[in-house]
Amino acid sequence: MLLDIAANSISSLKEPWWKFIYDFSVLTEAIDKSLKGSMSPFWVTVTEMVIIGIVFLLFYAVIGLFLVYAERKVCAFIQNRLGPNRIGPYGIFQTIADLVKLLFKELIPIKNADNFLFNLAPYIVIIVNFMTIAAIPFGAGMLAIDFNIGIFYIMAVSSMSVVGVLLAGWSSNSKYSLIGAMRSGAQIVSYELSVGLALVTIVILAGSMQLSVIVESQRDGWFIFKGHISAVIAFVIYLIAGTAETNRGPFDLAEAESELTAGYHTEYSGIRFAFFYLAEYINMFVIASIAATLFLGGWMPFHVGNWEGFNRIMDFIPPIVWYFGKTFFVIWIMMLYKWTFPRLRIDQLLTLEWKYLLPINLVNVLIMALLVLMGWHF
Amino acid sequence: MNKVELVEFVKSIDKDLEIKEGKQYTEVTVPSSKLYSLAKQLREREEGKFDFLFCLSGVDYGQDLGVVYHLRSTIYNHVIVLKTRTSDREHPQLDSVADIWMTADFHEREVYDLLGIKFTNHPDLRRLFLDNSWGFPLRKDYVDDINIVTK
Amino acid sequence: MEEQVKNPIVDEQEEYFINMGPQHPSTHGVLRLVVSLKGEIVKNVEPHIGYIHRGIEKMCESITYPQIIHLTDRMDYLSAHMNNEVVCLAVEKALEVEIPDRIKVIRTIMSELSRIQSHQLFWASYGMDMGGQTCFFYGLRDREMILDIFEETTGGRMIVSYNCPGGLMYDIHPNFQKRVKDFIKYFRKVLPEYDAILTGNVIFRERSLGIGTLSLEDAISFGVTGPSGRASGFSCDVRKHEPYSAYDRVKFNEVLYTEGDTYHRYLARVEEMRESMNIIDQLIDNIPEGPYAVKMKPVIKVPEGEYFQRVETARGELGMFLISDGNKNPYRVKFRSPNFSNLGVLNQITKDFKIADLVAIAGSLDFVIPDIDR
Amino acid sequence: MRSIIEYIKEVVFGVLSLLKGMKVTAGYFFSPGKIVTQKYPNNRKDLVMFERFKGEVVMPHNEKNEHKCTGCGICEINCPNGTIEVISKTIVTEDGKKKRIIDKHIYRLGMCTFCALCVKTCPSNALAFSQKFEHAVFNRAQLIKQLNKPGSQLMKGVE
Repeated sequence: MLLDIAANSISSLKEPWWKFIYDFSVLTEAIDKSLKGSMSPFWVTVTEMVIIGIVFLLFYAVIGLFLVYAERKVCAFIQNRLGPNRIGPYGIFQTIADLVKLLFKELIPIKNADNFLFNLAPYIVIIVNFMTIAAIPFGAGMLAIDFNIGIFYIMAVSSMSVVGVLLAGWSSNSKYSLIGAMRSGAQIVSYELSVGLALVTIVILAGSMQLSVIVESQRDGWFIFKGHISAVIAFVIYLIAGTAETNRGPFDLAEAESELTAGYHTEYSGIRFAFFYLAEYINMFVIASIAATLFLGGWMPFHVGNWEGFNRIMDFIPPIVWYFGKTFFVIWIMMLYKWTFPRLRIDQLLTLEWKYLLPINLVNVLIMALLVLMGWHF
Repeated sequence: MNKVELVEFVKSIDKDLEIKEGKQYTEVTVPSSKLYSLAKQLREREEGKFDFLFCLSGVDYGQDLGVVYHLRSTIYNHVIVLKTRTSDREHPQLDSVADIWMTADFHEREVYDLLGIKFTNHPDLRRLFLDNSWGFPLRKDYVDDINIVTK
Repeated sequence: MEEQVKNPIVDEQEEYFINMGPQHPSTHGVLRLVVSLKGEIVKNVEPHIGYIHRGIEKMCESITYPQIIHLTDRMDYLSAHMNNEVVCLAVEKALEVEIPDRIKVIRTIMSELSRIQSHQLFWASYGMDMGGQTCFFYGLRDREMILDIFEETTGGRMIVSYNCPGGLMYDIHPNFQKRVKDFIKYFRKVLPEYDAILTGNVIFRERSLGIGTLSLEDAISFGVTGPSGRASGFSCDVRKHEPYSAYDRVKFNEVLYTEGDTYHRYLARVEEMRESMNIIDQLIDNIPEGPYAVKMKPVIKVPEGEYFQRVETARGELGMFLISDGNKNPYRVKFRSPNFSNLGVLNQITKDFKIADLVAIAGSLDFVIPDIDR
Repeated sequence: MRSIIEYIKEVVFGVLSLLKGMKVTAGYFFSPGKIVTQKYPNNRKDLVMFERFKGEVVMPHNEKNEHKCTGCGICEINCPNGTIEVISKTIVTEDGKKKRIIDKHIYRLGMCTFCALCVKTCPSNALAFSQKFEHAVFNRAQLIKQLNKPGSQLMKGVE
């Protein structure tokens, strides 16, 4: 039956099959149509959800493993090292080997731990992660749900991962974990503001909260260029606050391995630890891809005014390549400063947010509003 | 202060003390009862100002147990060595100088740990390196058949 | 160990204890700090040491003087050469042996090289304590060059065992001068990068300025020597006050600050690397000719008496108190190790700072645990 | 007003100091220069240790299976850890004299601290350091080595 559906969908493609590289909706619509031909609407929805779920699950694992590998390589190059180089050519299978190792590791039960919450915490972190990915537009027509409040949804969902972290720290019955979790709580709650305001700056410029609309309105120029000063400041603030929200260095106080050994996941072992570890990287990916979508034009190619030829060549590069290129560029920046800077202290972290980022951000929102009102943006 | 003046200075504090010119430094042998007051004088008298206790070593002299204090003044750069002994090997007791020089806190704990000399008035006299079940290894009569192998 | 803690999590004063160490990433070895905390504020730090107490002082009583060398190597393994030097100088002083200039100059160069490599490792690990992992690799990368120089000349990388009473074990390797000059040239170029990554970094400055301030009086009273003491203004450089080996013929500055906080303890070490390079510069081109060791008797017997010898290691003043009864074994050896005295001050200067500062302060005192435990 | 200028200055200088650090790391990212990682087991063939490297104590034998050790036991006396044990035996030479020669030169690698006192004090230069550094074995007994090869003899001319 699956083969039937596949054959149907290929035959019902309106345009040549390779066009889906440029507009993914060609493929999705074809699949949708062929499914509708053979099932009731309810089952169509169910099937589509299952397909999307499986695709995202695979994507999640692949991107997580890749990012772990990428981080290890990037930091190795920064540090005059080679990085992983034993398993596979250039060590590309290293993370898979690590994953296999973690899968086989013993899950150490903790005495006096709140077992239910202890087991639940990594799944909360993972599920929250998973939910954020759903709203991200990867390419033209390539997104799971196109909310009209997409940014709002992402902000709401991504801040929920702190629940998982807090639960992990609390239920471990370890003082290191508890300190780490409490730090993480304070951190995420305060940095959520900066993330929100930085996004609001762009929402003012775009006039919409729908991610597909935001991307579409960057066709003639990315927002970081359109909104110039204000957008650049918002971009920097978003990167800082976003990094803080993912608990990555230099804001990795919740883990702070030189102080708290491993912070909130000190007591975790085996695959549960891997979940936290993976979640950190996916979080980074989500933050980077939102930064790419909102500031760098998402999957939109780089267009310059009315240089027709140039724009044609840029259009020739598929949107998905643009999207991943931008995202990985942002990720690279995040990695670069993670591996350069020392860690902040908890009070300095909060000082940075409440005394520096927040006031600058508020002023920035005003400036952006002024820019939009006066039409001083491009 | 040169060495002659140093001797004069120590004599001015207590004239019964036995003062000897060692190979490097002036050495003063103090009876354990006078140790604390002499140390305090050396630390506080304006001519002395021995403010830096740079070494505190416990020594087992065979019959006696003793402690050697190396003092230096960071202002005048003169050095003096205080030596004190106690002949009681069972319950050796000396006065603590931990309130005069803070560094003596740890050094006295070390001496207590390795030689078993108890320092009275020490703020926190516990063993430092070893477990309570150990003897006092730096004493010459310490035997440990398992860990010390002699050819 | 036998202390009874009423409630492991919270006692009446709402203080709780955490054990940092013996296995903890920031204690640089097997140091155990029992930290009593109120929230994140450190109220009391109690060091528990002795996890690698090897009884070096006791062992010294049963071995001969040349054999002591291989034990002192293992005390402060980062300034192994200076540790050996203190034994050699003490024995030579006791025997009144005249040491040729060549030996003195080579010893000085080696001491300064080990000082640089020790401070490089400090820089590396301090960066890591602060959370900047890349520092660690840059520091170790550059340190590798000095270790190679050591290995070529002495055959050991950290445990050099290069000194012996009366001189050196072997002559310097023919490549020694060239390699040292290459290193100095390279390191002069790299040191500004160290400053760019850590010294000037605003996060680093915020984290270390004004943290763990140690006053001059306390520094003297606690006997905090070395760069840690000099950051508080305690002029305690043995190289200046009581020059040994070839330090009387070189010009260098004693790095002194008055602030005494974590940042200046760090800065003192970075500046000392520059001073050490200056010292090496002055000596490396004119190593005098001559024998590399004085002929000593096969069995060295130190005349009866008490001797005290001090040297400046990378961490402070190392003293060797030697009581000899005229035998081939010393009667009593006491090593006044710098780290042991420096550790005593930890509780004093970490009070009322945060737990992250505790890591920074303990890192800035630059402990080497085998030197504390001996 | 002044405080606002101070504030802005603070932010700008802070950001600049951060960028300075990032410049260094990014510089190394794009041109790492010398890579310090050694692919250790793979580069075994061309891994050259320094000639003075203290690997383990060996007793060099020439092609006629002769060594220089006279069995005087100075290395044993000088060793601080009791690593070396010289077991000698007395034989009668061809011209009827009694002579003490080495039977076994036992070297316990597990106890050795590589202080080089044995190598340095040996009057006949019979001992040397090898370049071998891979000492790990599965059984502790394998660390006890006999340095003189079986059937070896004292080199002619060495007393």
